[in-house]
Amino acid sequence: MSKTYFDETHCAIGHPKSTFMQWMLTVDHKRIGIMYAAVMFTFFFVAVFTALAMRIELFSPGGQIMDGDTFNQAFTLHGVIMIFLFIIPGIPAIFGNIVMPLMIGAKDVSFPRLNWATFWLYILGCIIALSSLFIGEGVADTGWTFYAPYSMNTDTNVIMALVAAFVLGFASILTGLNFLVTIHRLRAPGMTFFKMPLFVWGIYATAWIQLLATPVVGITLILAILEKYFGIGIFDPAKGGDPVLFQHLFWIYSHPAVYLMILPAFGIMSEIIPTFSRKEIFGYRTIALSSASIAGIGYLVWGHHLYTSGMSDTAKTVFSFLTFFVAIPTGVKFYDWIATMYQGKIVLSTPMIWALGTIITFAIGGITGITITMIGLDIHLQDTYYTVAHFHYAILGGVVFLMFAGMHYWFPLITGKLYNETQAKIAFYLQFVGFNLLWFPMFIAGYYGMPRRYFDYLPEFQIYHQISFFGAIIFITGLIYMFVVFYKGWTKGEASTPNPWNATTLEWHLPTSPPPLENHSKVPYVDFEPYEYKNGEPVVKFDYETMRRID
Amino acid sequence: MSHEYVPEIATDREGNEYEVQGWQGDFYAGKLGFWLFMLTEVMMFGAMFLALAYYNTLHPQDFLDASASLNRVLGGTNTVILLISALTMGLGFLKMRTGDVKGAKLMIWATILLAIIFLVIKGFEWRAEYNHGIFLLHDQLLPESSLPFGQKLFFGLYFTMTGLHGVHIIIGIGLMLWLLQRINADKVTPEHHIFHLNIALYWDIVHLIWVFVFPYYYMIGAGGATGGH
Amino acid sequence: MDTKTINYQEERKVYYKVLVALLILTAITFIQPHLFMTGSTFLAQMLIAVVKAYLIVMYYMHLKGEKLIIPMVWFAMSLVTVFFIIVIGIDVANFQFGAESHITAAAEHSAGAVHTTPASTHH
Amino acid sequence: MSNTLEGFNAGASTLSADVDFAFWLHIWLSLGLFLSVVGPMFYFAWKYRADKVKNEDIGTVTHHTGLEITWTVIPVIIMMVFFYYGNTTMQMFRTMPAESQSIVVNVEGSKWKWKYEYPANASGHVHKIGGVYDRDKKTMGLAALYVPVNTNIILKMTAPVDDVIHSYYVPAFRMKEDVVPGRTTQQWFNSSKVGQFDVECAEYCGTDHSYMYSKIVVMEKADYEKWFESTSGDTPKGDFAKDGKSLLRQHGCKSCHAIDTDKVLVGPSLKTRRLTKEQVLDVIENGQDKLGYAMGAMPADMAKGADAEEIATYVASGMKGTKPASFAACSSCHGEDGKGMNGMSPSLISYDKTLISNVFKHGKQGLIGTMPKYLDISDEEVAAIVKYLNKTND
Ligand code: HEA
Ligand code: HEA
Ligand code: HEC
Ligand code: CUA
Ligand SMILES: [Cu+2]
Repeated sequence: MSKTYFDETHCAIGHPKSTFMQWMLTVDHKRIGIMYAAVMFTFFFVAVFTALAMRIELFSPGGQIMDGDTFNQAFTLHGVIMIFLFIIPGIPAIFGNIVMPLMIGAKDVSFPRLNWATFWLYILGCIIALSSLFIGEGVADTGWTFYAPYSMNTDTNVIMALVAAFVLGFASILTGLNFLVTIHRLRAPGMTFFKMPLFVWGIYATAWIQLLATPVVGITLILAILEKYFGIGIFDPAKGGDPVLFQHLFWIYSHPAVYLMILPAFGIMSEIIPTFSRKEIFGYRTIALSSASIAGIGYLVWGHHLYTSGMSDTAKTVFSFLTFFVAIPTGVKFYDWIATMYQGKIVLSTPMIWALGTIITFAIGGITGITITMIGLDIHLQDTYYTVAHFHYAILGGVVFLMFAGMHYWFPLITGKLYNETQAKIAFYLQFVGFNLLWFPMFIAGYYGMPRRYFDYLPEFQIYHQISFFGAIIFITGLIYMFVVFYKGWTKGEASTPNPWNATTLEWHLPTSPPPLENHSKVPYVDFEPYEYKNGEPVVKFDYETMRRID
Repeated sequence: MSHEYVPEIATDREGNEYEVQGWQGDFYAGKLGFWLFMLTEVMMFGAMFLALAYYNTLHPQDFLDASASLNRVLGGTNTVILLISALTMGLGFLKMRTGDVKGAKLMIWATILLAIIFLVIKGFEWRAEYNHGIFLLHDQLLPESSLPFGQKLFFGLYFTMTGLHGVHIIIGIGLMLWLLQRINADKVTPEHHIFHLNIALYWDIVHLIWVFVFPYYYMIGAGGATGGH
Repeated sequence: MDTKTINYQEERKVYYKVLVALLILTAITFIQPHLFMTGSTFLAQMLIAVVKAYLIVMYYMHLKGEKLIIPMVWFAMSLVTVFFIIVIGIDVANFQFGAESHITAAAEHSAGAVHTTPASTHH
Repeated sequence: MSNTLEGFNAGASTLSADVDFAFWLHIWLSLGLFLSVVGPMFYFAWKYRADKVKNEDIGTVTHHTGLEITWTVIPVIIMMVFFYYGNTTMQMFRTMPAESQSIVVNVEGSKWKWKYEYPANASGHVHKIGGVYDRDKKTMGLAALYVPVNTNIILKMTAPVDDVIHSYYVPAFRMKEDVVPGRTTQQWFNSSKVGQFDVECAEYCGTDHSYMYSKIVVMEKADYEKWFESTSGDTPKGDFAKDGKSLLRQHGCKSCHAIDTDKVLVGPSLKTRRLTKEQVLDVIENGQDKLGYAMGAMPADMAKGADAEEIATYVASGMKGTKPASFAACSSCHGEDGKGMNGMSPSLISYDKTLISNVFKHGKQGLIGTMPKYLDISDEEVAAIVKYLNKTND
């Protein structure tokens, strides 16, 4: 068998002999992607652990295992890690790196060394974030939103968290920049924008958000740091500063950031649905353009987080009106996916059931997002568990679930092995049931007036929190089991062929599995649509030596 | 790392051949990438201007008063200095492209010199303000001083934005020194000048930011507004 | 940018022309408050700045003729503009309960200034 | 007096019924949208499952302009309905009543307490009350916002400039607005019901954020007047009885017993079995295990003292008063208890006699359906209905 990217690599500096240094210095997009995955997944478990600790604490009213301040630090740590370390960089950094260049037939991204440097910048950010745990008064207790003036007043180590978020933001900007240039420059000859796979569209739209929204939060965090050290006054009411301005600046980034999370996830969905329906996707162009319009409109709706902040009523109306228009392109995507299944041949493999499960959970997440963008209702539901349930349905039930779908889908490509289907499905059902049990009761608690970030609560809410706790246990069991299945697959699984799913896009047209160092043996010429099926078989076939079409 | 660009050819079914763009030595990618980076600068300073305009809307008169008290002569001088430095930078790049490496280096040195003068003048300005009791964490800008809110915010942002602009200038000087070193090492040549191009672009965006910072801080109160404080 | 086709003299001329234009504009910046649009110095100053920025971007930064980059720049610019319209034009312009709020309280020295109506800005 | 979520129910303020209406309207319409996605999904996944479809039968449709327009336009219309309701409810919250016809109370939120300052009364005395929630006794004590029933109350809220943001949240009134240092924000309400309602802080503010409770006590106008005109610093004392329903929730009965339906949860539904007050009291205090419910027995000591009494009375009354016969016609649309059926029709809870007889006379054209006229209904019958509605109004 020929050599794969596990056997050899290019390095940023020199030609190190040791395998370890080869990984540390690698500029190969696939290896960098895997390293991101490894790191993110480690942090991820830190955040899961804090989440579990919170759920135990909330099992019944009164203090259980921690005091109020620790709880405040716990949800901040949970939020910061989940958002800044895990889910925002998540799909772009992992799958964007690993499969996006393969999908467009490129040898690597446009700036491989920048990619390498970005990875280490990301690590630096993570280190700063984690070291705030041990330095000074401990990790910040502001919530992941860092609202002024609380973040200016608290004694905890907010500065470290802000610096970390800034550094991570920079890593995110550079990733986006790299991908934008890659997509513009390195598409295989013949591949026009409307011949790109939809995942690439998702990454493209995302990259624009990373590039143009992240600097705003970057400078906001810098201003907050300057405020704290030099008293420039802009968030300090004692000097005439307005705390609401901070919220504007923060959400100008952080709302687009939620689309930054979901758009590449939708991209994964758009890959999986046609592949396992053995049918060309319905409405390719509308899906592609809806990604772009979600990104575009997404810039203009941040104010729906400020409905009760004291913002002017006119602005509330405007933001509410605009926000509804995000739901339209999202809905169009959903209907297009369902229409793709019509008259297809639906293979319920693990990636497909993850995708279909996500259609259910994200629809709930999205629709409850619509609830809270009706201003009158948000006045009641803002900062309650209704909101918390909304975004866990959207993030966990949308982005993370689709990330798992992607992990199952591209697992054979990345590792060259197959996992056990039955076991993987069991893991799915555990997580799906656990997830709904975990978060659905929170909608009810929120509607009855359970505020978020509460360490203690009124006894009426106990029942919801307890159901939720058991849901969390089931969920995390399924989660761990899923990783066990992956681990077993990677170490002991059957070898996979280059195209185990009968998929059509270019990343499945590689000479070996896992792919060799510089991807396709030659760059293909692309004169076909991304999802061409005929009678359930991919239309396009390549001779993997010369990469010429042989169908 | 050895990644010399090996031209690749993609072949379609009919056997027509198409040249493939590799990432190695992709001049246009370098330029595009840097432009995208500059867009992030636009967003950053855009956000700061947003904060500025926010308080300007709340305290229009205070802003005029505060602006009137800034030293327009020094600010204007600095504007002209940056203008000229943009020219020297541009000419340097032009010389590089036409093969006049020595002239290019000279122009870069000139730019560095102008940048330093800019910083020195800025330093004088800040010092004078300090002596007037206007400085971060100092006298008039403390919460307990009676300076109106609008003025406090104006000066707070003034020091922030001119300060960050100054940081950009310092970074620019560093980059130019690095560029000189690369030229000396023959890494940047008339044939391979993407690095030079990007630093020239960087210097232009630094200038561009000043083009807006200057009138917003120094000039808006220049009209008949009643004097400072 | 193709190295072979450049005409040193031609391009240098452009640089100098733009420099002169920028210097003139800077001079105008200084005399404007006494000369024209004295009612809205702010607006006049910003207009001049935009013209200067245009010259710099188009000529010094060679944006002219970049088919791909120009729309990208436009996109970023219009985003910033939209942020301004929403935050300044829609939110702060309708600042609620400003009369009672601490941060908009009129300090003694600037008494007389209208603090809550942005319409009276800049003159 | 323990602190608990007193009466999360429509009708507590004049605005909450509208919010609930908007909410349920939204939920039902959204359920339709949800099913329009998930329904076909399940159907297709079953109908076109791999082992049933021959490769030749796989369809090739990739576009259908008509369909695509449909699923763009219909959601747009629905979104605009949502926008309309969201926005009008917001306008109601945000359109402050004239100060001359309201009581304006200044509210200050600081770490971690609420303080209220009333306008000066006739003798120039200014009531300033409020304070910290007592965590050990689990009580607000008497520190509350006292207001008269059926009166507009405007809250002018602020926080000290060196403090942080809080948020004044009253779940029963469905209202909330941040309290921002340096700014003054306002909200208003008008409660149609005498009772006590919880206030929570809904913007994260540090260590004791989850103990930053307060209470709104709505009193009869006369009681309020008497207290307001007094010059003592005392807060009004009185019996602001808690109602059975919230006690049921508070003591955890609802986790085992259905109350509004006939469902059997862990134990029997309290709605179907009619017991006397004494019997219920006995069960509550001593527990019971004779009916053979598989899921467990009824534990002893679920509630004590006054609370137990109150619960027993409430349960024994079947959770409501007697229903007038004439209400049968109404309940087909407005639900058994007149609270509206999840947005299908409005809740009647806050309607008084004049309003109801007016609607009977003229009927009403609603968004979803029409309320018919009932011309031959007698005044007594109307009175009985109103009485019944107010009974269920808890
Ligand atoms: C991946 C992340 C993600 C995504 C995709 C979304 C998507 C949306 N979100 Fe969410 N949101 C968050 C993450 C996310 N959100 C987070 C983290 C917070 C809280 C932050 C904090 O305070 O800590 C938040 C908070 C939040 C708020 C503020 C709540 C508050 O604090 O008061 C609001 C209010 O409008 C909102 C609205 C929406 C809307 C309208 C969408 C829309 O994009 C949803 C569109 C999707 C659908 C509508 C479903 C699919 C479509 C169909 C099934 C078709 C048919 C349906 C229709 C046409 C309606 N979100
Ligand atoms: C990505 C986002 C994300 C995810 C996945 C989760 C997952 C979970 N969250 Fe999180 N949560 C937030 C983001 C997230 N949360 C944010 C932003 C807040 C607000 C914080 C604030 O108020 O400031 C919050 C707040 C929050 C609260 C409210 C605290 C409060 O307001 O008082 C609670 C309470 O129980 C909670 C619980 C949980 C639980 C039990 C899970 C469980 O589902 C955890 C189990 C974890 C998983 C199922 C993830 C599995 C994923 C992997 C294993 C990744 C694999 C990785 C690679 C391949 C690289 N979360
Ligand atoms: C742990 C679950 C649980 C809780 C909590 C609970 N109950 Fe029960 N309850 C039961 C069960 C089980 C029965 C049936 C007992 C039997 O078999 O006789 C029951 C029976 C009853 C009965 C008698 C019904 C009958 O028809 O004989 C009443 C009345 C009652 N409960 C009221 C209450 C009240 C009031 C509360 C709260 C203060 C409450 N319950 C809390 C489980 C519970
Ligand atoms: Cu005060 Cu939370
Ligand atoms: Cu949002």
